[in-house]
Amino acid sequence: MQIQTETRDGNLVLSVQEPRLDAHNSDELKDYIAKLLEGNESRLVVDLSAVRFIDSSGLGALLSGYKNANLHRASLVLAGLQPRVQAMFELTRLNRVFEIYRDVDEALAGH
Amino acid sequence: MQIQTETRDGNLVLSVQEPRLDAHNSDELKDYIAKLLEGNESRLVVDLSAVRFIDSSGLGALLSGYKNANLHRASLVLAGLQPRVQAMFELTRLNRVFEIYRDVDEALAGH
Amino acid sequence: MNDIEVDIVVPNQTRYLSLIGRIGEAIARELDHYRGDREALAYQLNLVLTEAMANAIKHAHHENAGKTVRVRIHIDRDALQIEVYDQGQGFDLESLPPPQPDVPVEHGRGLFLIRTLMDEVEYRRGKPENVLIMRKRLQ
Amino acid sequence: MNDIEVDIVVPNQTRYLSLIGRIGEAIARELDHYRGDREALAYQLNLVLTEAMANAIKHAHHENAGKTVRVRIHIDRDALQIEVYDQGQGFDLESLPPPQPDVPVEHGRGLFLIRTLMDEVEYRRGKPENVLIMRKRLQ
Ligand SMILES: Nc1ncnc2c1ncn2[C@@H]1O[C@H](COP(=O)(O)OP(=O)(O)O)[C@@H](O)[C@H]1O
Ligand SMILES: Nc1ncnc2c1ncn2[C@@H]1O[C@H](COP(=O)(O)OP(=O)(O)O)[C@@H](O)[C@H]1O
Repeated sequence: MQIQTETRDGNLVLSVQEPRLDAHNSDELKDYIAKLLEGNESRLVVDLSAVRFIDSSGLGALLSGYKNANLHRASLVLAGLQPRVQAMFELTRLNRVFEIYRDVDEALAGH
Repeated sequence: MQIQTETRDGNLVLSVQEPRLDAHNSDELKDYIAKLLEGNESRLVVDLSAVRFIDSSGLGALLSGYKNANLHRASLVLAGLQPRVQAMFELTRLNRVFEIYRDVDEALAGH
Repeated sequence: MNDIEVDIVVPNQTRYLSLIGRIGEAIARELDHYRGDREALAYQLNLVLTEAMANAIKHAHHENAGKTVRVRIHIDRDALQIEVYDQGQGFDLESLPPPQPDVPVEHGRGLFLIRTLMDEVEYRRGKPENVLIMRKRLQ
Repeated sequence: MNDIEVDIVVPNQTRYLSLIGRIGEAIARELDHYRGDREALAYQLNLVLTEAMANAIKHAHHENAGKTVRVRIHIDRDALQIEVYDQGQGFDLESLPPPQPDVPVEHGRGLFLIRTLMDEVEYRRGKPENVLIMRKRLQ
């Protein structure tokens, strides 16, 4: 799985460089986020703008990261969702759980 | 089949607005060109820039138009071929038969 | 007779989910008698195929890479039917609890999504195969 | 076992050429053990499927919309094999004249393209079906 990370204004921005987030690669994302949270990160911004397709296990991996972040007194927010990906969050009502920003810049400003 | 026509500098520019030119729609293109040649056209420029895929019957329809144009003392040239479409002309050596221009502007200048 | 049938067998591995999903998208984009939004349908078929096949791979075949999953897609004038076969122990679709949005757990949204996006969903236990049957009306 | 099988039956109508072509493209894009240019392969599979199916529709089934065409795609580690079935009178692949580039006729380039793009091409006459078998090595 291709993931790019970058520190910006004290946030760790994590860009998922995969068109699909599904049962084939979601565990890898989950483990990746878990490992990052063992460091001293306080806020993760997950940039999903390259993701065209997400399934329930992709949603599950992000939710796992979200809960894990809370346990570590950190936070995890989402940015750049394509409209059909956004629709999956709405269908499962996970849009009420996550903080979702239009893009990374807004996620950084919304801090 | 979606075809746009436009007269420019005394040429009739015919833009094929279909991603595929295959055995399903090539007869329509052939008939369309044949009908145009019954008018008083002297030069047809067929703009293929929207065509992503061409099969042997698409090539055949263009060849029919080419020969038909010659019979009517007119001419038919091609413009805007995408690389994989161009490759089909090369594989069948039809690039030696047709005058092929990079885009419509060059086809008009090349007159 | 205007029926289309596509019958696919792939190894029991999650790396083939995207192939099945893509074939579903290809079919959606060519359904010329579908009145709705074809790109939305493409995503939906991609999704329900991915969810159903992932369940067969994980819950029925326990990720055994030597097994196979069979997916059948049948389209007639009125409806599109997807069948995903598994050779597992089976489960009871009707007694699955609905997801509880206020208790966000990581699993258990696959069949909820399938049921939300398709018009009829049924799981038939059988020997040697069980099958999840999903139908969507096209008109 | 890493084989993939896709078996498709569609009405004997040219409007379904694009569906078959798209499925071929979907498969090419997911062949993760293919070393070459996957987008080029996608075009090639789209093309050979389109050519072979158009021949079945026109030359074997004489555009009879009530008939069907069956296409089978089989992938194993080493090769991809496409079979296109028809229930027509059959023909002799080996005695087809090669296209003559200096005499540009409108027809007769379909099998030439298939032969150029695939590694092995064979037409087997049979009852009740004939089949055009096309193989391409993947390594
Ligand atoms: N093909 C299957 N064979 C056996 N059990 C299944 C199958 N599909 C689903 N299940 C059961 O139904 C449950 C709910 O499935 P689903 O809603 O897709 O969520 P998840 O896969 O995330 O658990 C699974 O946890 C599993 O117990
Ligand atoms: N499935 C088939 N059944 C019967 N004849 C066929 C079949 N496929 C090809 N042919 C014969 O082979 C010829 C050459 O086919 P092809 O190279 O595809 O060019 P075209 O279809 O343009 O004629 C056809 O004209 C036809 O006579």
